[in-house]
Amino acid sequence: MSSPERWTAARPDTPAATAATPTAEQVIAGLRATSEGGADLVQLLTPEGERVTHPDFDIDIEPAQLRALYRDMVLVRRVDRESNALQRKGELGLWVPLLGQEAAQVGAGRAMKPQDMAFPSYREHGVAFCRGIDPADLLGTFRGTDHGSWDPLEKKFGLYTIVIGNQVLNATGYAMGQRFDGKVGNTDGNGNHADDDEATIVFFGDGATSQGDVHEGFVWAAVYDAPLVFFCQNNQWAISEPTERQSRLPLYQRARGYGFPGVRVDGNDVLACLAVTQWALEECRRGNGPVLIEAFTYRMDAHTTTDDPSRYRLSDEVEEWKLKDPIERVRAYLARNGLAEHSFFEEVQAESDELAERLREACVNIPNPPPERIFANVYAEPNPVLDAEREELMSYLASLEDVHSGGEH
Amino acid sequence: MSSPERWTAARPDTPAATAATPTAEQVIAGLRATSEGGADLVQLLTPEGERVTHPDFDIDIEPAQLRALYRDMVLVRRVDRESNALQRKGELGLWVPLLGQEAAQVGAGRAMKPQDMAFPSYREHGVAFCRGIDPADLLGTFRGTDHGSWDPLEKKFGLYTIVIGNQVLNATGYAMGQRFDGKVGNTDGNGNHADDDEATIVFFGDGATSQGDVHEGFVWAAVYDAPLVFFCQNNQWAISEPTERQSRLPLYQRARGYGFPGVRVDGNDVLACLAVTQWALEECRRGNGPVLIEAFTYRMDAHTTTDDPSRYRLSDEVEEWKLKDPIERVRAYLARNGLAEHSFFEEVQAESDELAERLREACVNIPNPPPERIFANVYAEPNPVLDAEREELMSYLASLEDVHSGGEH
Amino acid sequence: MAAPTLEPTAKAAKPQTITMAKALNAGLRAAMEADPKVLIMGEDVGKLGGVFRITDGLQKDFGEHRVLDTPLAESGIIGTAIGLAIRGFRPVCEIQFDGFIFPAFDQIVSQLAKLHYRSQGKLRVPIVVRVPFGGGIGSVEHHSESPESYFAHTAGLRVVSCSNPVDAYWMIQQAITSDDPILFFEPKRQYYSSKAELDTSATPQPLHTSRVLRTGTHATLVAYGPSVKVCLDSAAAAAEDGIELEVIDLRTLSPLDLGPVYDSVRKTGRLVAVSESPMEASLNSEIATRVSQECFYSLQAPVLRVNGFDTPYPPSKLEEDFLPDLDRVLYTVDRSLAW
Amino acid sequence: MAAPTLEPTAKAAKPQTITMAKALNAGLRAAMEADPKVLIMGEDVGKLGGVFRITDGLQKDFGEHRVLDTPLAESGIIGTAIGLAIRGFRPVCEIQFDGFIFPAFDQIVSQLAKLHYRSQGKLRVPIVVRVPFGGGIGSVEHHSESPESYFAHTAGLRVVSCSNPVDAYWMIQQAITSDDPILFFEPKRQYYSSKAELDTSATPQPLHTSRVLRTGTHATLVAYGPSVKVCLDSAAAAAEDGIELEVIDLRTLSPLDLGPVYDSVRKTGRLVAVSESPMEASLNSEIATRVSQECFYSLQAPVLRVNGFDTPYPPSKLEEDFLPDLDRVLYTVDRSLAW
Ligand SMILES: Cc1ncc(C[n+]2csc(CCOP(=O)(O)OP(=O)(O)O)c2C)c(N)n1
Ligand SMILES: Cc1ncc(C[n+]2csc(CCOP(=O)(O)OP(=O)(O)O)c2C)c(N)n1
Ligand SMILES: [Mg+2]
Ligand SMILES: [Mg+2]
Repeated sequence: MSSPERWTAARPDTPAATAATPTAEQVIAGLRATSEGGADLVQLLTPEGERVTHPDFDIDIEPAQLRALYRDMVLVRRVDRESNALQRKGELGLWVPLLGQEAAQVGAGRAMKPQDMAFPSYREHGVAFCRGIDPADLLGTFRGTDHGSWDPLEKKFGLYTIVIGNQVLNATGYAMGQRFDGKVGNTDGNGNHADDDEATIVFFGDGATSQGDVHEGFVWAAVYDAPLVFFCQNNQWAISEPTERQSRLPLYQRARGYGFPGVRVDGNDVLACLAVTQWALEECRRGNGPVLIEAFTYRMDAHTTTDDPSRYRLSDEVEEWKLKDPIERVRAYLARNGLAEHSFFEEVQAESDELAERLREACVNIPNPPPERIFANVYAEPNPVLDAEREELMSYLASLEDVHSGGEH
Repeated sequence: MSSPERWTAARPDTPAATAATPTAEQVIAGLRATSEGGADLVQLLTPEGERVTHPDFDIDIEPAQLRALYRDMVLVRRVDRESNALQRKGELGLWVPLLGQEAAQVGAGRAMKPQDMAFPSYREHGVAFCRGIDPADLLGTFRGTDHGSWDPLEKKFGLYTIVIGNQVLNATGYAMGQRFDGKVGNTDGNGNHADDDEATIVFFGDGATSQGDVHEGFVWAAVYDAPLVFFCQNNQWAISEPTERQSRLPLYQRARGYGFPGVRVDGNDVLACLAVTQWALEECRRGNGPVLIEAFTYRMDAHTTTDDPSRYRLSDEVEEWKLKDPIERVRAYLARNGLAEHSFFEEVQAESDELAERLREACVNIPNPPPERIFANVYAEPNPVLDAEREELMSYLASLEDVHSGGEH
Repeated sequence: MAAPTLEPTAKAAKPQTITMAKALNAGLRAAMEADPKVLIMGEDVGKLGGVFRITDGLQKDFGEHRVLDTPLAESGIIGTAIGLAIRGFRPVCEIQFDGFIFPAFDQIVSQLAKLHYRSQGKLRVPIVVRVPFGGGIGSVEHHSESPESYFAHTAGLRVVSCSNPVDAYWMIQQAITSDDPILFFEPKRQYYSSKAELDTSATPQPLHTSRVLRTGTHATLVAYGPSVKVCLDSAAAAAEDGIELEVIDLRTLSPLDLGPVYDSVRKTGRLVAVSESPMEASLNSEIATRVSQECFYSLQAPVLRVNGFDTPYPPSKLEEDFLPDLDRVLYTVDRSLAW
Repeated sequence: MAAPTLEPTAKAAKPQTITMAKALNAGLRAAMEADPKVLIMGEDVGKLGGVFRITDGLQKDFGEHRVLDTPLAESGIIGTAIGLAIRGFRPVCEIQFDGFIFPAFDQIVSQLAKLHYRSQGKLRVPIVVRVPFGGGIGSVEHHSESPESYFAHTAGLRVVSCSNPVDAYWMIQQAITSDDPILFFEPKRQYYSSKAELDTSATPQPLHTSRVLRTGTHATLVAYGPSVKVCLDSAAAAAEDGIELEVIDLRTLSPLDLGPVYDSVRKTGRLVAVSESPMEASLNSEIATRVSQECFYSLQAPVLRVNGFDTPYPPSKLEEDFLPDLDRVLYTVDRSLAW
């Protein structure tokens, strides 16, 4: 006996992960699987720019707010494209493009309250933007001048984390701390929800869901009722590996096994991402966390500037997703419904040009760190052994000229 | 919005894991939670020894087979009690009791075909017995003379694994290998299922479910359709921590998030354990793996001989479970239905006395390993550096007398 | 035990005799009373008080939100402790046994050790990871290991080990107040056998300093944790044969405080380094290398090492031959003297 | 590059010039053709051919069941490889970058290194773990580390590192045929810069042996992996100043083959050990310790070490000062000569 009702069976639209060289049907099925979110997908703005309603996650939004979201996405995309270009010019050693994921990141970023904390992976330039981090401050890591330059506590935005999954446990601990600090589930004098309650949101990818640390984060957050939103950007690819290398099921269903909500949202629909993340963060602030959100989106560019996607994915797939562009649908909706003047779009365009210009400027002017920096902040307290190593390097550097002249030899 | 239908909500009978000092209601709820398996519990023989049917997992069983299962459980329990006594007498450094888990282990062990592979944790003495391992061969590890003495490939029973969770990934790889070797989903000439197809079963506890390795095993097994049965013995405790420290949900529901079956079986009902595990292994051999089984049972004794359960659990709980004894219900059923003579029970008793005697004998006669053993089999191939260390120890040991006399000083 | 002769407690008011286990428990309690941000996390550290009872009674007195019985996963323990530290807490994590720290290795090496550096000092992760370590307890596999060298090799971590109740009491408190992550190695087989008089009014010596426990002229023994007692016993035995051995307790494994060792070797000309850990690329290798450099002209014999062998920890019936003991130490001292 | 002068290829028939990347790819291909039980596992090793293209084309030619694109989790990669090895396969696992091996540390230390010992030889786990390691590629954090000492400190593992295409081609095949688990460290920054003539008909030297690459009389340089080229360049530069440096490529890090180093130091009286890894409790500590013992009376100066510093790997703009280079090696040689 083995009936699908009894437990969650693999979706018909997810091809068997062990499929050898795929058949034509499977290729098409695969295309559909990565381009359609399925029945449970939460969407409020269609790719064609039509506003649709949703029974659970609808949202009232002012035209001004929608224009602001549009502006955010345009600026974020410009930052991404400009940084990509800077890498091509040799000004950056590496860049990690977010192209295509603007809606997921701006929707999530704008759903946060100032007191909420975010823990990013390494692709969350859009969330960083929403947290008020100057895009120029993102570049040091990719230029090789620092490992992260902003103050994570001041900006409430953690440093980029490269080891897949690590930040999920760190975010879980931070969220546990919010609860231990009594910042969850409070009410004010009139019995209304206190508006200084806090939540945490952690970002990771579809590939990351396979890591033990992500599972342990799910376990801890559930057991400690942590006010934590697990925000998984399923951009369909982990470098060259499609999502079915990681799971039989749609990733939002992973939450079922832990006993907390899992929601799949159209990650290219900034409205839906905003609505679902606002709801999830509020659930957490009220003490009903954790919550898993799978933002169903697509990595339109290479994994990083060193990657060559043509080796592992079909251009048809990329073409499919171009039709679902997160910015275009908002532009269409704003324009069609007369919610934005032509001048508005021009202003945003001009603003993004300025931003790009500033970014180029800032990038080439990032000072190279001095050699002493190698030893700075390894420890918070004195370490004589390390001090000796620093002195050794310093005296060596001072002596370099002589060595070069080779006089001694 | 937040409706339980949308996702699996915490069961009402599992108290909030973050509950501080529990209320009386919670204590009672807790008692119920750990003594009742809930609606989905698969049971074929009630604690009172009544045979009940089950729509999915019923099984035809000969009286002789049932008597054999009874015998297995009695002998396994005797091995456990005798070994526990040997530790008390100082003949073993440690013992890990299985008392109370006989049905889960004998049911699972007897469901295996000769060609199936098992990967144990450290408490699976009952499974070892079913795999034909001489109970005396289990003792070396606990006496400190070896780290495991049987041949895992010959017995198709891995060595005990102490690092929680590790063996789950190793078992997953082995099961992947069975598939790669073409030992899964075959049919004979007449289109019947080939009877030399293979499966693997891996044993772990409730606490182990929190480990990243167990999650990664779930991910790999699902993605590679591995013929693997995840057999979780939920004995309600991870040393001093109750299961709600590990999960909000009943553990068998964890499988829902991965897209393979999860079944909760009465772990004190040897018939149900046999039926469910036979089904699960067959599913795997046919290529429908993996499957998760949660055997709902209870650790009647201490975690190990060094543990003191009185520090963390109520004796009422233990009393509750005494009423569900896995052996008693079979004895009652056999006797009441005239399926076994009084002489049968006496024979089994006598046999267990002999076994105990043999075990005592064997234990005290296990030879101490020679010092060279420290260096034996660290590597399969020569290692001169290690050879030098061995020589050093040997010449030192040879010189010991002189050193003692201290003449040189 | 050397403790009674230790400076700090010499001027003891009404000193009490306590075990290392009790000293650690008292030190943890004092730290939790001193700072409400101090948390204790780990497996079975609550109701049970830990399998060694080091945290006995703390959950009862400080509550479930200060003493956390965590789910069973070490990466989760360290990973969430890091988040709690970023939030402003000072978690003290217990790893149940030395052999079970490895699931947490990635969080320790990739995050715990690097966050302060990565953030240019903006993030502090003042976490203490308590590890009962070492052998000689007749236990099963993974319960008797000495993994300290892995962490001494890891930049960004501090590593210390106590060898007696008095140090245990003070060092755990000093470690908890440190703003750097610290691996704290406790010689588990001495939890209850090691007793000493503790004067809680004494002034402890700084955490990251080693200490001469016994002075001698013929050769120097350097050790830490469980091997310190072995060295003291060896020195006592050697003295009966007229051999005066100087014994130094390292106490701090990273950063190393080798000044006293250099001074001693310049005097004795001979050094034997003792540790239970495997030998290859270990702390004893580092000590030997540095002493060979610093005391190049003073050494009358090469630095000799007495270590556990480069094998997995053997079945416990063999640990007597595996572990450095008085005989093997004196045998090696003889080799050094005969060089 | 030293390779063209290496013995094995001297008598080359029609040798072809290839990069280290291509040599590894050819070696893997040869091993897979020789034994159907050889599997390749890892992240992106299939269609993509690995981020460094070391497994390029292998999945296409050998199929998805011989070259596995695994889920994204290193513990899973090593843990399942162990099960496959127990089943009779010979998995070759790729860890994408040095800094990502730590999630697998527990499976490597607790299972991979111990199964043969635990089973008294009944279980063999012939697994090769390929690790592109070392810095100098201008990358972001965790992509330039040198974790080899952790594994040299772990009993039950073998550790090797290649420094040129010819060794790469032979050593990967020798490692795959070994019945012990082997950590195989590849100097990633030389994947494409290091070229040499490869004669596949030559007879390779045994895997666990070091090799003298250049003879000299004034001092000895010992290194492995990426630092070998640094040492050869240093020796060439020193020669112009009339300083003859002997250069030894360790090749095997566990077990160490220090015989040639002892012989060399007995001749030169001076040794400088070069490695990118942190210094504390590292392989260089072990080398210095053993040479200080074995060559106690021959050393005219203490063994000096040139290592990466005991800090996390710095932002890449600083790696030039962090990594041992020709200048720092020669500066240290001068210190040794001036001792
Ligand atoms: C532990 C670890 N293993 C491997 C890598 C190399 N790596 C970097 S990104 C990546 C794929 C991540 O995919 P996903 O989680 O989907 O995130 P995405 O890059 O698509 O945003 C891999 C394998 C890493 N950074 N960390
Ligand atoms: C990685 C690891 N951490 C901690 C331990 C110590 N330990 C041994 S058994 C145990 C509890 C295991 O509970 P469970 O998984 O439910 O299995 P059970 O002992 O109840 O059969 C713990 C924490 C261990 N062996 N391995
Ligand atoms: Mg992805
Ligand atoms: Mg249990």
